[in-house]
Amino acid sequence: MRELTYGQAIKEAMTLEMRQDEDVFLMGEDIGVYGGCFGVSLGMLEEFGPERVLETPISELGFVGAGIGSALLKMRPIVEIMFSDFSTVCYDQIVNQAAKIRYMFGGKNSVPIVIRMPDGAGTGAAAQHSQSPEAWYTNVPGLIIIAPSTPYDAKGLLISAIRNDNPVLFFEHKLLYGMKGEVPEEYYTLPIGKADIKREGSDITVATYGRMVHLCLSAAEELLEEGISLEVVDLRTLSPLDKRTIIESVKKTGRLLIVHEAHKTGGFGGEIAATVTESEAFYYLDSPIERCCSMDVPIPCSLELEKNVLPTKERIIASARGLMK
Amino acid sequence: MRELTYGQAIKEAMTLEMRQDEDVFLMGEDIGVYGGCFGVSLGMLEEFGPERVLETPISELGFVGAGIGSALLKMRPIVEIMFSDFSTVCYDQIVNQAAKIRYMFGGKNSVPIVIRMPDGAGTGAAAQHSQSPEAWYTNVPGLIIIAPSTPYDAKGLLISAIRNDNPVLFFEHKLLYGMKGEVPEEYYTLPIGKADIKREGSDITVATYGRMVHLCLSAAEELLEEGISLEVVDLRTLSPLDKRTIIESVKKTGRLLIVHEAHKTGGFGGEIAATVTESEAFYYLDSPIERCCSMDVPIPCSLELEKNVLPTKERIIASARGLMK
Amino acid sequence: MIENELIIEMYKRMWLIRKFEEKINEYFSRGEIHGTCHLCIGEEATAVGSIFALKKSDYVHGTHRGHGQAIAFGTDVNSMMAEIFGKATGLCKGKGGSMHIADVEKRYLGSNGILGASMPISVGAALALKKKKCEDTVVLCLFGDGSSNQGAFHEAMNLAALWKLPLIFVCVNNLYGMSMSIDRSMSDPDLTKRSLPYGIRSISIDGNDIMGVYETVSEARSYVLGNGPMLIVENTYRHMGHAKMDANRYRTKEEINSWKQKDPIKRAGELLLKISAASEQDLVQYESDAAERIENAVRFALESPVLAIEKIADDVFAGEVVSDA
Amino acid sequence: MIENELIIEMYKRMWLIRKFEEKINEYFSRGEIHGTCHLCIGEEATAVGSIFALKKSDYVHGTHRGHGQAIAFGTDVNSMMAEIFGKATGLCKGKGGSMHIADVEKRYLGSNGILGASMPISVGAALALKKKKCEDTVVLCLFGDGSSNQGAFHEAMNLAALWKLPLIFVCVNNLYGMSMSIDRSMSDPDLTKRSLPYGIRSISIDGNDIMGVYETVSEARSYVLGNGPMLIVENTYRHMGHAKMDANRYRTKEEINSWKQKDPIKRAGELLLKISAASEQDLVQYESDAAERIENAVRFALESPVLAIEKIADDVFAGEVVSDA
Ligand SMILES: Cc1ncc(C[n+]2csc(CCOP(=O)(O)OP(=O)(O)O)c2C)c(N)n1
Ligand SMILES: Cc1ncc(C[n+]2csc(CCOP(=O)(O)OP(=O)(O)O)c2C)c(N)n1
Ligand SMILES: [Mg+2]
Ligand SMILES: [Mg+2]
Repeated sequence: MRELTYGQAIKEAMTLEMRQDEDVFLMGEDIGVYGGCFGVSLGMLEEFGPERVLETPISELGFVGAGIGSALLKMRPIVEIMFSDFSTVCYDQIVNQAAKIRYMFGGKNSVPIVIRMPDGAGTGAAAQHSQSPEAWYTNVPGLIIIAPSTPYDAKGLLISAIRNDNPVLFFEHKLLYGMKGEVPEEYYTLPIGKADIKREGSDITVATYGRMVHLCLSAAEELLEEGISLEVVDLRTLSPLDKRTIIESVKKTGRLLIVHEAHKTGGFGGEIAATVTESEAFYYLDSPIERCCSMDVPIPCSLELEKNVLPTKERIIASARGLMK
Repeated sequence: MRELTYGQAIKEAMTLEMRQDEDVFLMGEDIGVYGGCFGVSLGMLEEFGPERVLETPISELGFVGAGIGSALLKMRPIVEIMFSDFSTVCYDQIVNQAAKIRYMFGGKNSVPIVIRMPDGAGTGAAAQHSQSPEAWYTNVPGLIIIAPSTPYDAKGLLISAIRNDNPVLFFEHKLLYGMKGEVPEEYYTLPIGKADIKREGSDITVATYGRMVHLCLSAAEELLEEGISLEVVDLRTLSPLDKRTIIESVKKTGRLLIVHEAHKTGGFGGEIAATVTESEAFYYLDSPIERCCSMDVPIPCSLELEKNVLPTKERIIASARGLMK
Repeated sequence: MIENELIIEMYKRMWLIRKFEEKINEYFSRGEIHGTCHLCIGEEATAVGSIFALKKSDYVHGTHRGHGQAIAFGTDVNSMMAEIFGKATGLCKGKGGSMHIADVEKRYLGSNGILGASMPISVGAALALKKKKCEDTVVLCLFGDGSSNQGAFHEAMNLAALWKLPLIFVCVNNLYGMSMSIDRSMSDPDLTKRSLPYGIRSISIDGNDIMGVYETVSEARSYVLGNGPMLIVENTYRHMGHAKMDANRYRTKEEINSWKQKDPIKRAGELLLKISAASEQDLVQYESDAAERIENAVRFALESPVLAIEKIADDVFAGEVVSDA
Repeated sequence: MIENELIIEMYKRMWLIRKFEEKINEYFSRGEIHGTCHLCIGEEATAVGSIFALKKSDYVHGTHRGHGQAIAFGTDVNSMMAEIFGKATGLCKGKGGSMHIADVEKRYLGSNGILGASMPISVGAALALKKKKCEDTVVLCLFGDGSSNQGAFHEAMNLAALWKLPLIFVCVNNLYGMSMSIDRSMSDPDLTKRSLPYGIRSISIDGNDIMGVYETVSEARSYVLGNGPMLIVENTYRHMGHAKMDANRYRTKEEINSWKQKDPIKRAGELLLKISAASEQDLVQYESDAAERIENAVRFALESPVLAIEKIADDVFAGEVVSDA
């Protein structure tokens, strides 16, 4: 099958949607001739023109709010926030407006907005440009939160996100943009709220998402040589969480390793652990639940320091080995 | 001993600090003649004058940022955000500035700011004025997070917070302001990062904080009649978390019930569960870990609906009973 | 003649608002309504004059002090009253309450509990109108003097002007944001200046003169359709406290009384008499009709049931979120 | 005479910046520096002219494009270079990198990666000066044209004016925010208008005229001490792309070249010759001295060690957080 990068897959999803639905439009900073900070939308201005590839001033609060307002009038905006770290300046619009408008107003309307946000570290961009901020949002009812790990998933999930009538936060890991994978040419959707077992295994369930999926998969490959078999569950959607798949996997393996790039304390890993320990899977656990995450420090700039703050394949392997002791 | 309300205890802490240290000042909306939305600072303008009880326009981003800037120059601002829900509009200043400035700049400075925020539901103020937003912050390294449950704790912890050289988020539950308790007249501090066992017990560890402490205590009282003994651990500080106290308690009781008013999914309860299941206490657990929290819906306005969304003594009792089965 | 009828209609509507607010105040004062509320008594002409000048196809985004705006828009007072009483028959099923009256489907975009947040959302609504080529439709966004100090104001003004949107910004200047008078919250209290950097025309008018308001907004409506946004400052006063529990310590009795002399309803009544559009008796009749209408609304609200508890969790999301695409 | 020496000093400093930036660019282009960086080549006169006009006791808050500002301030180029190379000898121990050069203790409040965030922080710094009665001290806050579209601008302007703070706002207008030209990002590109609503004086000047900048800021310094804030718009141009990976698709070669003709260093050199303050030979010497200084800085950086990994977690908090009060 044809291969696309993760970035191209995202562009294709947006393009297909914008071709078939006049109400879909893209909004954000430098998404036009510049093609977006990571080049994802390069060429879209030429195809769709400046009204549908709507460039904004540096006003995240303003344009995310504008996206929400347009969604209330049944447009389907895709809003790009250049770095997920900047969602702090429009946090109110996401948390108190987009997430709550439907419920608060009695369910008579909806806010079909997709907010795309590059996240993650590894580029040496330091503390304010390297975060994995999903846990800022997972305690907010009303938001759908997606973090795809492959080009295939990115395209299918983004189309589903655009079709969905609810606000969706769509986290794209910067280091994945250049990653290649098979992507069908046609229009397809993937289910929201369904995890995907990226690799089956019998000894340890690894619950993970985003870029970490790939580190876990290579750790799994390596560990197999030592006779340790990982089952890699790619959550794909964090909210709503596919509890069933995690629980069933843990019932099978008896061990749980949680891997995410966000800082450990207060990260989404806690939710995954709690999901398992409040379910019947609790009784199947053979060992403590382990979390392999970023250290609890702002992401440092220097290559060496940054590398040591983030989860690595080696740390994942060590965690898995620890669980088997 | 003399009794004060929780609100008076907070005022006393601020007053004592402002009397002894010229660098401490209070800033926020309507904190002057109005006395603050919940009347906490009533009378302070008269004692300290408008420069030290500095009223601000409706500009949370502006004045929280101003607090941070003044802290960089070694002032010790106490900033009141009228409702913790509004911290969304200045989220960047808290998360990307206050929390990170020290680390990012190599440790050469500090940001001694205290941000006081009334939180919680129960007043019928609906989705945008009733939240318990601590989990928006617990994944952010660099912040100290405190949520006192009694007048005594509030005074001692607030003084410690003001004395501390780091940014502190200080969550005050609105429904506690009127609650009375013994408070010594003198200046005293309480340790940050130390949980307090508000009631000893042998069957179930209840990890909780803020207003929920009181619900748990009365649940404990009632459950004792059925022969169920709860150990109520008041975390007091969420970041840094006093893991040791929780772990030791669970090792003793073998059961863990987590109670918080924030929504269940993505709430801080996950972190508590994970803390236990990755520690040696895991081996002592006799039953699944239970969470009793608010439902995953924006807080509704109507009395009946609101009541049913929040954790209640009855629900806590039911959860505890469930754990003993 | 047509104008006479218009004034009569507006006069009636103002009474409907006044009676609504007085009734609400009664119940609130007795503690019989759960929640908080912001009354607009004294400001009725800003709501009615502004909104009557719109066409049926136009959209309105109201403020936290929004009962009058919703009633001016034509929102059913029964459902509003039921909403404030927290009933299932309320506009938002009791989930929103006083601060979240909305009827998005009918183009009333709602009140907002977060000051400033409505402005970017209104920009988005107006953007959608432009995108959907609704050529004779505008958005009217109301906000208070205090709220104009939020950063959202600046971003929304710039975007609206840049995109030349059909958007009327109405600043309801009642001289105070809670206890903060406008000359203490703004470095220059001339609100009309605030739109000048964006090339947005502005005008300041007597907000208690119903016909003046009506005419200004009518003209503004035509203006913004061709020329992009405009700002209207409507100067008025709130007779009551900011919300429940307001000792009015920040204003003098004299000031309040002097503004009561300028009561917009009284003025409109005098106008009707002067132009012989109504007799003294008519006026009395209009008032008592309104009172009766409100009595009915209260009856309706009191007799209505609370939402069935099993429906609490409805309305968080639209449609099925966990899709099996 | 004194003026001649001043110009010579400023000329030398501009070369130091230029050489610094060129060297950084070299290493970045070869991928030998981890991270991103924003070069200020072409804008040196804004940094040097503005900051030379300050007194040693003054504070500066720089922009994300801040190397030149830091060097103008007198920050040691060795430690800056080491910081950008991610070394332990860097100003921030390699934790901050290019975007977070700061030396708060020495009154350089740092660069900020979040656009707009520096403005409220600067307000706070100026507020602290006022509180501490530092009567001959000001804060200079720099920001870009694009960043002036953030809500923080509005809030900071209002607060600064309201509190009459000794604060100079300097807008470095290089006509673009990334790929967005100022006439596309602002409804009215006249930046001086933006301060008028707050009663803040503003002036627009040639930012490539070093003496003009110096004099304007000198005057502004006296002005703000007595009168509260002022806004200076310094018009200039960046010769290089926005950051690494910028194809400059949004500007023409002609435009870039025409601005290269107005190079501020060349202009200052011509001025020195004209007033006979330096000979051609002197100028060559100054340039090569700067180049040598930077070579040394690179050597220092390259030879410096990376921070010991066990120190990664230092500097998150000041002092002992878990207190045993
Ligand atoms: C972001 C935010 N900050 C503060 C508040 C609390 N608050 C509610 S109404 C109000 C005063 C608003 O003043 P103004 O905009 O003039 O409207 P008015 O109440 O006078 O109608 C305040 C401070 C809020 N709801 N949201
Ligand atoms: C809140 C926020 N939004 C977006 C960005 C990404 N960004 C970094 S620099 C830049 C352009 C800034 O333009 P301007 O303020 O004019 O400064 P210049 O780069 O021209 O010096 C952008 C969009 C950011 N760092 N922070
Ligand atoms: Mg007002
Ligand atoms: Mg610029």
